[in-house]
Parts: sequence; structure tokens; C-alpha cells
Amino acid sequence: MLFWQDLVNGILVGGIFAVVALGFSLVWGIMNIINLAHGAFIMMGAYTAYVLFATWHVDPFLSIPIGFVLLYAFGYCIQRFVINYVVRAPLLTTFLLTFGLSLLIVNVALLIFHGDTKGITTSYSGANFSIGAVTVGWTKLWTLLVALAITAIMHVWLSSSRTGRAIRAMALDIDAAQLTGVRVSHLYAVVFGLGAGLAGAAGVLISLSYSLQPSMGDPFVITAFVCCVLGGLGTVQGALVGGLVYGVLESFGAQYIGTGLQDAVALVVLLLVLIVRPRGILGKVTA
Amino acid sequence: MSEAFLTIEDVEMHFGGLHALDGVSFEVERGSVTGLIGPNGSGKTTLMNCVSGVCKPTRGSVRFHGRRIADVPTYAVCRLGIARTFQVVKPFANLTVRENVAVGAMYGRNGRERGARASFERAQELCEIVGLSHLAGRLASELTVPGRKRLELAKALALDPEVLLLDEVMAGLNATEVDEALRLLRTVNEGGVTLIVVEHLMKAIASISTTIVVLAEGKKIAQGAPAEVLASPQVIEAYLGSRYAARQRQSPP
Amino acid sequence: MGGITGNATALRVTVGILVLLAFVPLLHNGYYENLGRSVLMFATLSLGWNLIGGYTGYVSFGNVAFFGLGAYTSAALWQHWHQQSLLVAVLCAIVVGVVFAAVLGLPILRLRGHYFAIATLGMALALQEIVANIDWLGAGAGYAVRPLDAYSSYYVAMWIVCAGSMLATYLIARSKLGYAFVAIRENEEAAAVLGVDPTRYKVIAWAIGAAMAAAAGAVFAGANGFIDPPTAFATDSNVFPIVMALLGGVGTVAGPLIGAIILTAINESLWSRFPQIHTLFFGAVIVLVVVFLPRGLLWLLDTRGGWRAVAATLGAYRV
Amino acid sequence: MGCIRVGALFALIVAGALALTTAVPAPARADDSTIVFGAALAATGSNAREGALTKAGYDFWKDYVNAHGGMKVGGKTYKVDIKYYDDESNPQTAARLVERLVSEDHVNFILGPYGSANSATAAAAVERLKVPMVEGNGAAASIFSQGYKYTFAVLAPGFKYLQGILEMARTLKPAPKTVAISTANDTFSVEVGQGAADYATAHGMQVVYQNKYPADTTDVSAIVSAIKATNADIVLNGGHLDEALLLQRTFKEQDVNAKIFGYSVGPDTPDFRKTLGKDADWVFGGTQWSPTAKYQGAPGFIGDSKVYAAQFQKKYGYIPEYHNAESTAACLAFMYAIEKAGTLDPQKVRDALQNLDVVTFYGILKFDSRGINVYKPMAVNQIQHGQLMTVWPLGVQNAKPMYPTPAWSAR
Repeated sequence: MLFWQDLVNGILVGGIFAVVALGFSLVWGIMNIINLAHGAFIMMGAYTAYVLFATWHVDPFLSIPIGFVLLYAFGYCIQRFVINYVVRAPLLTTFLLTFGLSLLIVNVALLIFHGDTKGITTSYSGANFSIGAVTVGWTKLWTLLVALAITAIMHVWLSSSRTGRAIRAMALDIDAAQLTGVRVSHLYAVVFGLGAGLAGAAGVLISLSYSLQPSMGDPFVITAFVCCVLGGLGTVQGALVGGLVYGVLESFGAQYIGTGLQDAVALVVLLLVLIVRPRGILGKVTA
Repeated sequence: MSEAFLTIEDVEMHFGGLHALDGVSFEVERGSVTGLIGPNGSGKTTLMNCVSGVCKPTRGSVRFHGRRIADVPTYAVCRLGIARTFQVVKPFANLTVRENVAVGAMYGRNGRERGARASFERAQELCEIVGLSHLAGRLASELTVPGRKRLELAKALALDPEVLLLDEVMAGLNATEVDEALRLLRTVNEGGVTLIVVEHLMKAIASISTTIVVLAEGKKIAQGAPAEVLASPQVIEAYLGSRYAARQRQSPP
Repeated sequence: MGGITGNATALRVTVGILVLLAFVPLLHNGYYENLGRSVLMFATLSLGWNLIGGYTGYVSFGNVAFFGLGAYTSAALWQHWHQQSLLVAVLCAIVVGVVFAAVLGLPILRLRGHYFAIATLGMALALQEIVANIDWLGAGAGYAVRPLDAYSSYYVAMWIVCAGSMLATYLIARSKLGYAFVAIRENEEAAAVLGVDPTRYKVIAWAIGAAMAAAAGAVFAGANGFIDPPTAFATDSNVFPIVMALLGGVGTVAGPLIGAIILTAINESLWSRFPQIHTLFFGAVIVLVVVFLPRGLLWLLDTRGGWRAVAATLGAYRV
Repeated sequence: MGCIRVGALFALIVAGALALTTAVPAPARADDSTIVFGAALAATGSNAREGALTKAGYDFWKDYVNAHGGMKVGGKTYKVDIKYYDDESNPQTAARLVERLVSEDHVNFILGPYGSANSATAAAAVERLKVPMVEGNGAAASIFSQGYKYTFAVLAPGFKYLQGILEMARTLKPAPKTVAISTANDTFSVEVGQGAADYATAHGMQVVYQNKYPADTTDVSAIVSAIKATNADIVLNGGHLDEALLLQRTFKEQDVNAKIFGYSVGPDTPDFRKTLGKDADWVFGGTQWSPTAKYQGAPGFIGDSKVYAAQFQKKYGYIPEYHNAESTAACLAFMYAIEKAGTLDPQKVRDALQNLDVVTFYGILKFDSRGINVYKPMAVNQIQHGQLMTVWPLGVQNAKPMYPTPAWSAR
């Protein structure tokens, strides 16, 4: 009986992981940057939803686009005026730069919102329905549907829109793209902005199910990475597949191996996938 | 004669559908200088990669002192006594020229006997031989193209090789530099090192090689003494196309 | 000036400071002794990371795993065998660290770049979780470790471990081993053609670094008086050493200790003046160091590069 | 040429850094008519919030004593002051700051940091420095397993936290039989869970589920679905505020019903009630103290919890919870011990603390040989229609427990 409940739990949580991984995968796949501040962006998205909900009672699902736009602008500026200066530097530099940024953002949030734990409890939070023995929370189900919608939009946008194609060209070869008139510094900022925006949207979704405090975002960075590796880098569907697989894995790992080892199971799987199949399930061969 | 020194038996190399090498076989005697020529894309560099163990042939084998090169991991090939230079030069950019060469001296065939200090001395000697002694203290990234070619040669020699594979070492050099390079290669050959030279400069190849092997579209189309091979119609046709070869036949030089 | 030890004058000044640090216990001031021990600990961790991250060019985010293992080895020795001797603890910790580094290194070191960095981060986090579920090691609750009565012996032990690590790095940087590491960093394929077996030397670099981290962990466990998974595998002990190596000078002998002193000084002085926002300052310091000093302080002073090279490199990183 | 310039520049930088450290102003000792306490408390990091609550508890006592003529020690009256440092919720930092407070700032006594891990390292430090420390926020027994003589904890030990709820449950009709326990995998929570499990089995209840989850977990659905499968009468959790919120939400989301929902940390803090709103109703919380507890304190300080709560709310704007109260109690332990010892000599004050036996607004303060206040009983609170009421033990009760908790659908 537990099996189905855990499978459903895994898929529902996998939806959140997918949106978290989406932004991360874009920034990593296209600009080869591991964004350790991704968790801090998620936290900013969650707090945006909280502020809107607490002051004007804006329903979190409505504040997803707002969170996206705010974080897009924030991400665009950070890339354009900070990260662009070292974007071609060795991996160690960009790694530590985003770690420093994350520290900065989290501590600013701590100053503004203090350490106390906040949460959003809407009229419908906790509402659920049952199919046989399996209980499904409406909030989590809607989160999954929104996650699928965001992935679809991103996929369509990347493959068909002009900017989308320019970005994919840039991912293949910066210099070649620059030769054909692609304004790389602007497009880099667009991509990082998108990554941050998607993190903001994920943050809003997360604020519905999880409690909020300034360092809430940090565990999600590792989750994002595991999903990208599992699903395969550089493709939008990769992040989605990775998210769902990781959600189910963590759910079963917790149930059948031990709730105490929940994270360890996922990390060990990450190591195995990295060693056996670094390209991930859907990934194309990266350099 | 002891068992064959270096034999290439029916080597094939497939990249997906493309047959870069299609059954090439020939032997190399100890102490000889074999020129390897052929138009672009004839498989010269691929063959060099197979001989130097950088890649494993799809079929056939390269044997050195009877041992299959393919079975030996890349880093151990140089300890067998095979060294090579790269067409696309690969220096250690942040190390000085002397340090670049020293690494070869430390981990090459006789590397085990040499300490760090001895390796540096050997590296300094090699810098003088290839004419880089005045740049020995500079970073490898500061060298010009000809300078980097000399560095490649010095690094290969540092491995104390029995066989040295030279992949277009003289490309891009002016006339005087080519003569200097040829003189250097002759002294190295006289020192007992067997050479396999890949070049496009016919004059250079002809003057230094004892035998020449010609490749075209992955097949060996000729092998023999330089004068005889260079005059053969198939070689000319392979290089300059059939029309030119036809005119050549009617009015030989 | 043979060897890749980095700027010679800076090295002499740094060794001078290390010798000065040896006299801190004579001050009989608990606070300075604790602060000094922390600098020496982070310097050792930074030296350990520097071998794999600086010299061999493989950025590892998992060296805290070996620090934690060292700490737990020493804590287990106290908890189960009532063994308080520091020498035994450090030696056992080194053995445990090297064994784990070799066993985990063989598969993980086949990865490169981001994949390697995150695989090591994943390894450290997984190890923390696993240790938190082993009852023999105190599981999540961890356990207290009764420090020796002669408390300064922890300072002296940490000094010896740090000096030993620095000496080892210096000897390696002047020996063939150092050149194998650096060759792999510069260009792994070219290094292989020159006879350097990449896997072997990467594992050696990681194992030596692991030994240093484990030794520091063993001394830390006793000095700290309490060990639980979050303390032994703390993120700070993972990231600070890297920032310190970067600030001081990656791929040099003196860089890690210099970075450790400067960063601890900044952190400590910020503390007393701005208790609320000193972590925020720390984030800002990391961002500034990474953007303007990507190759560290010593690289600036290094006669090899000079100011032109600095400007050129910064220019090359821009888009 | 290059080397000298380089060396000089380089030495300058490093010397500057060392100077920065030493230039930290070592404040001269205040005049000798003030007793100075030192406290390394979290202002940043994961315990930032609880650190602030602890500071409020300490400061409330300091201001009260200074306003009421200070402390009389051996015929002389002293003002009282407390010096704070931020330990970043980091155990090593807490130990280093305790060293600094004693050897740099020459404080007389040490008030404990927040959290079990920080208290453990601080305990090792004060043992060396031979300066007594009283703490109110480190309940893990492992701190006291090393035979330390200079550390005292005013709060009841970790294993008693959830026992009050089980003790109350046995007196309720229909008597609940099965218990499910989930705990965070850290020093304090594991002990809380084990204490509850031992008490349950010792009193004829059956523990049908006992499991740990990673300390900073973001997903508890696996635990909740496993607990649902056991449909236990009593569902208990030993952990932190974040997990308490997460669990309570997921219980509702997966429609998990039980007669009693009990948490070691959560119901007492205003955030729990504010965030969950009516979903927080009926929840029980193990607590060291609550504003409605009826204890009659000895003279020299506020004796009645209600008066303490009122004056605290007037000063800080929120009703105090047990974090504040136990911090004030830690100061009270020092106050009564110092006045009894009649001197500021650390050794004599330590002995006075060891033999202390006094009742305060917070309850009895008495330490066993290890320094733990095993004599202090745990109270039980319940959130009834949004209000926090003390429902157990009978002596301090100001409302009857609402039992059993109705199903989610029936609320």
C-alpha cells in the first residue's frame, strides 16, 4: 500500500525539483557556470511570495510571474555587472564567486527578515483528495502541473524564438556566435536572468509547501545539480526527467533504506551516475 | 636481423562510416628515416596517433619490438622508446621552457634514474641543442610558433626515444630555419634515433629520408627510395590530380 | 630559481611567520592560542586542498570529508579505547584519510571540471549523512571528547601538522612529483604522452592532501571537546581553505598560510566591530577576491607574471 | 631588484593582517563594583532567532536587578553587566569566544550559548578555564557525560521533553495505546525521541514507529506516509521548528489522524501558531515553562510567572516563551549562588551552584552531581482555539486538555 503513496509523493516532489533544476541547468549548460547562488534566488522568490501574501493577500500561484520577473531583473544585473567580468575564468573562480554572492544575499535577507521562520498558509493549503489508498495534496498537484507548464514554455521558447536560437548557438561556440553578431554579454545576462527567474518561480512554488527562513535555499543547490546530472545537461527535458527521477528516488530511498539516509541515498546515486554515465539519461555528449 | 623493429600490419581506423586508414602495412628498420607523405586528409596524422598509442586502431596492429602498442597505456608508450611531436602544439603554458622539457626528462624512458636536478641539467642541454637556451627561463606561452616547434622537439628528445615521430615540425619555417632543422634531425638520427617524418615540403623530405611511404585516402599507394617514389605517376596523380599527371607523362621534365 | 614553489621572498617571510606562530602558547592566553590553532588548522586544510586543487588543477569540494574522518578517528579512539595520545590519533587519522582517498579517488578522479567538483561535494555530504547513521560513531548525537589536561599540546600538535604539511608541499614542489602534478594541471593529454600516468598522480595528490586534512581533523577533535557530524563536516571547513588558497596564491607553497592569516584577521576584526553583518562582509570579501585577484596575492607579486600578465589575464576572463 | 621590493610589500600586507587581529580593542576591565557576565550567543547562522530569545531572557534579568539596587555580595552592592559575542551558531566559535571572554575581557562568570553542540564545546572550555557556566539552552546529556564540574544547566534534560505528554496521556480516556516517534538526527532531538520511547515501553504503551530524518531535511512525506500506515494513537516529534511546521502541514495533506499530536519544539513559539493558523489547534507541546505556570519564587526576583510574563511583554512587546524564561532562570541560579557564596571567587561560586536548592518563577533550581537539573518536571502546553494553555501537570494546569484530537475532516 505504501508503494503507491511513495511513488505519488516522489512524483509530486519531483515537480518542484524539476523547476529548481531547470534554471540551474540553463545557466550551467549554456554558460558552463555552476550557480551556487541558485538557492539564494529560490529563497528570494519564496520571500517575494510571502511579502505579497502577507501584505496584500496575493495568492502565491498568482505571484509566480511576479517572482519570475523580479528575479529575472536581479539575475540580469548580477551577470551583466559582476559575473561577466570573470565568466571565462577557470571553474574555481566562478564557483567561489557564486558562493560569495549566495553568502551576501542570504545575510542581507537575514538582516531584513530576521531569522524567524515564516510560512504561507492559504485557505486551500493541506486540502487533499484520495484515490483508493493514495492521498494527494492539491497544492503539490498544482505545483507539478505548473512545473510541467513552465518546462513546456521554456522548451518552446528556446527552440523557436529568435533569442532562444541565438542562445543555443552561443552555447555551442561563443567566438563563432560573436562573429555572427550575437551580443554575447547581453545574451549571457539574459540566460543568467532566466536562470534566476526560474529559481524565483521555483521559490514561489516552494513557499507553498515549505517553511521560509533565509538559509532555506541552500539544500536545493545540490538537488538541482543531481537532477541535471541524472537528466542530462543542456536540455530542458533533461531537467524535468532528472527532477522526477530524483524525487521518486529520494522518496523510495527514505522509505525502504531509512529516513535517516534520505539524502545520502540520492548523493550516492549521483556519484554512481557521474562515474558510469556522466552525460545523464538524455544528455548529449558535452565537451 | 633481430625480430622486426617497428611493423605496421594492415592497420584500419574507422571514425563511424569514415575509413581514415584502410589497411596500411609497412616496416621501419632501426636507424632509418622514413618520410610519410600524402595529400591532406590521407590519414598521415591518424597513422601517427596509432603508432604513438594516442589512439587504438579499429583493426590490425602496430608492433614495436614485437609488442602491440595498442595494449600499452598512453603514458607507458614513451617508456617503450616511442616519442612524438604534435601538429597542434601542446606546451605547458604556465611553466618555463626548461621546465617543459624537464618533465619529459623526468618521466621518459630513463626518467626513473634521473633526480629533479639531473632532469633540469638534461633539459638545459636539450634547449641548447634545439637552439632555445636563450629562452629557457621564459614561459612557454611567450614563445613564437617556430620556438614552440623547437620546444616540441626538445620535449620529445627528452624522453630518450628509440623512435621519434615528427608531425610537420618544419611547417611554417623559412628556408634557413628548414636547413637548420634538417641538420638537427640528421645529428639526432646519427645519434641512433629512428625517425618517421611527416612533412609537405618535398625538398626537405627527399633530402633526409632513406625511404618514403605515400598515403592517399587511407591507403598506401607507394613505398621506396625518395627519387623513385616522387617520380611515380600514381603519387603525382594523388597529389596534383589526374590531368596534371597526364600532362606530366607526355612531357617528362 | 628552480621549482614551482612560488615567489621565494614571500616563502621566506611566510616561514618566518610560521616560526613566530610557534611561540603563541608562551603568551598563556587562551583566546590567542585558540585563534592561532584555528589559523594553523585552516592553513593545513588549505595546503591539503592546494595539492589537488592548486598544483594538479582538480578543484575538489570534498576535502572536508577527510577532515571529518580524521576527527572521528580521534574521537572514536577516545570513546572506545580511552586513547588520548595525540600522536596515535594523528597517525591513525592519516592512515584512514589516505585509504579513503585512494578508494574513493580511483572512480571519482576519472571525472573532470564541474563534474569532479560536484562529485567531491556530493561525496562529503553523503559521508556526513552516513556517519550520522552509524551508532558506533555516536550517530547524529555525536559525542564529547575530553581534552588533555595539557591543553597547549593541541596547539603544538596543530603547529607541527601545519609545518609538516608546508614542508611536504615545498619538497613536492621541488621534486619530480610536483612536476607530474603541474603537468596534469597544464595539459593532461600532453602530460600522458610525456610519461606521466594521470590517474596515479591524481590519486597521490589527493591522498597526500587527505592525509594533511585528516591529521588536522584528529587534533581538532580533542581540542574542540565535542564532535558531531555538522561540526566534523562543516561547510566552513570545506570552503574557507579554498578561499584562503585562492587569496594567498593557488599552486604556491606560501599561499595557503598567507591566505589563512589574512582571512582569519579580516573575519576576527569584523566580528568584534560588526557582529550582525560580519558574515555578509565575508561574502563580499570572497566576491572581491575572486573578481580582482583570481590567481591570488602571491601571483601578483610573482616575478614570473608581473603586472602586464595580471591585466592580460583579467582581460581574457571578460566577455 | 624585484625581490627586495616584493619582499617589503609582502611583509607589509601580512604584518597589517596580524595587526588587525591584535588591534581588536581589548576593553579595559570595568570598575570593580560591577559583576560582568560573558555570553557567546548566536546573532547569525541557523540559531539566530533562538539566540535573540536567549539574549532577551538574560537582559531582562540584568535590567531588573540593576533597577532594584543591584546584587549584595559579602556586604558590598554590585551593578550587573553582560558582554555578548556572536558565535554564528558555530560550536568551535562558541568555545573560542568563551576563551576570549575569560582571558581577554576578564568576565567573572559565563552564561551559556544557545544549543547543545555549542554548550558542549563551551563546557570543555570553561572546565579548562575553571570559571563556572550556567546555561539554559543546552539540554543534551552528552554535555554532562565527561565529568565536567563547572557547567550547570537549569533546564530539564532532553530525555524528559516529551515524557510529560505521555504521562498526561495515561490519565486520559480512552487511554491511547500506540506511539509513533520521529526525530531529527542531531544531539538534542535524538535524546528527546529516545526518552519518549523508553517512557512509553516502561508504561505499557507500544512504540509502533521510531525513526530519524536528516537534520535539515526539506521533505518528510516518506515519514508521514509510514506513520499513517501504523495509524498510531499518539504521534510525537523531537526536532526543530521547521520540521514541526513541515510535519503538521504534511499530516493534514496526507490526512493522517491521531488522538494526540505532540512536538518537543514548535507549539510554544508564536511562529508555529501564526504560520499554521487553525491547523495548529489541538497540538500538544512539551515545555520547560509557560507564562501560566503556577510556581511561587523565592524573594529577590519576580516570584510569579504571570508577573514575569506581564513585565516581559511590557519590555519586549511579546509574551515570553520558555526560551526566554529558562535564560532568565540561568541568571537567577548565578544570583542566588553568588549571594549565598558571599564572594566573587569562581571556585566558591561553583560550590554554591552545586549545592543550590531554590524555587523560582521558572520552577526548582537544583543540580545533580553532573550539573543537570533532574529535579525540574516538564510541563505540557496545548494550543486551544489559537491560545497556548498549560494543561499538565495538574498543579500548574490552567485548562483541561482537549482530547482526543478530531480528524482533519471534522475540524
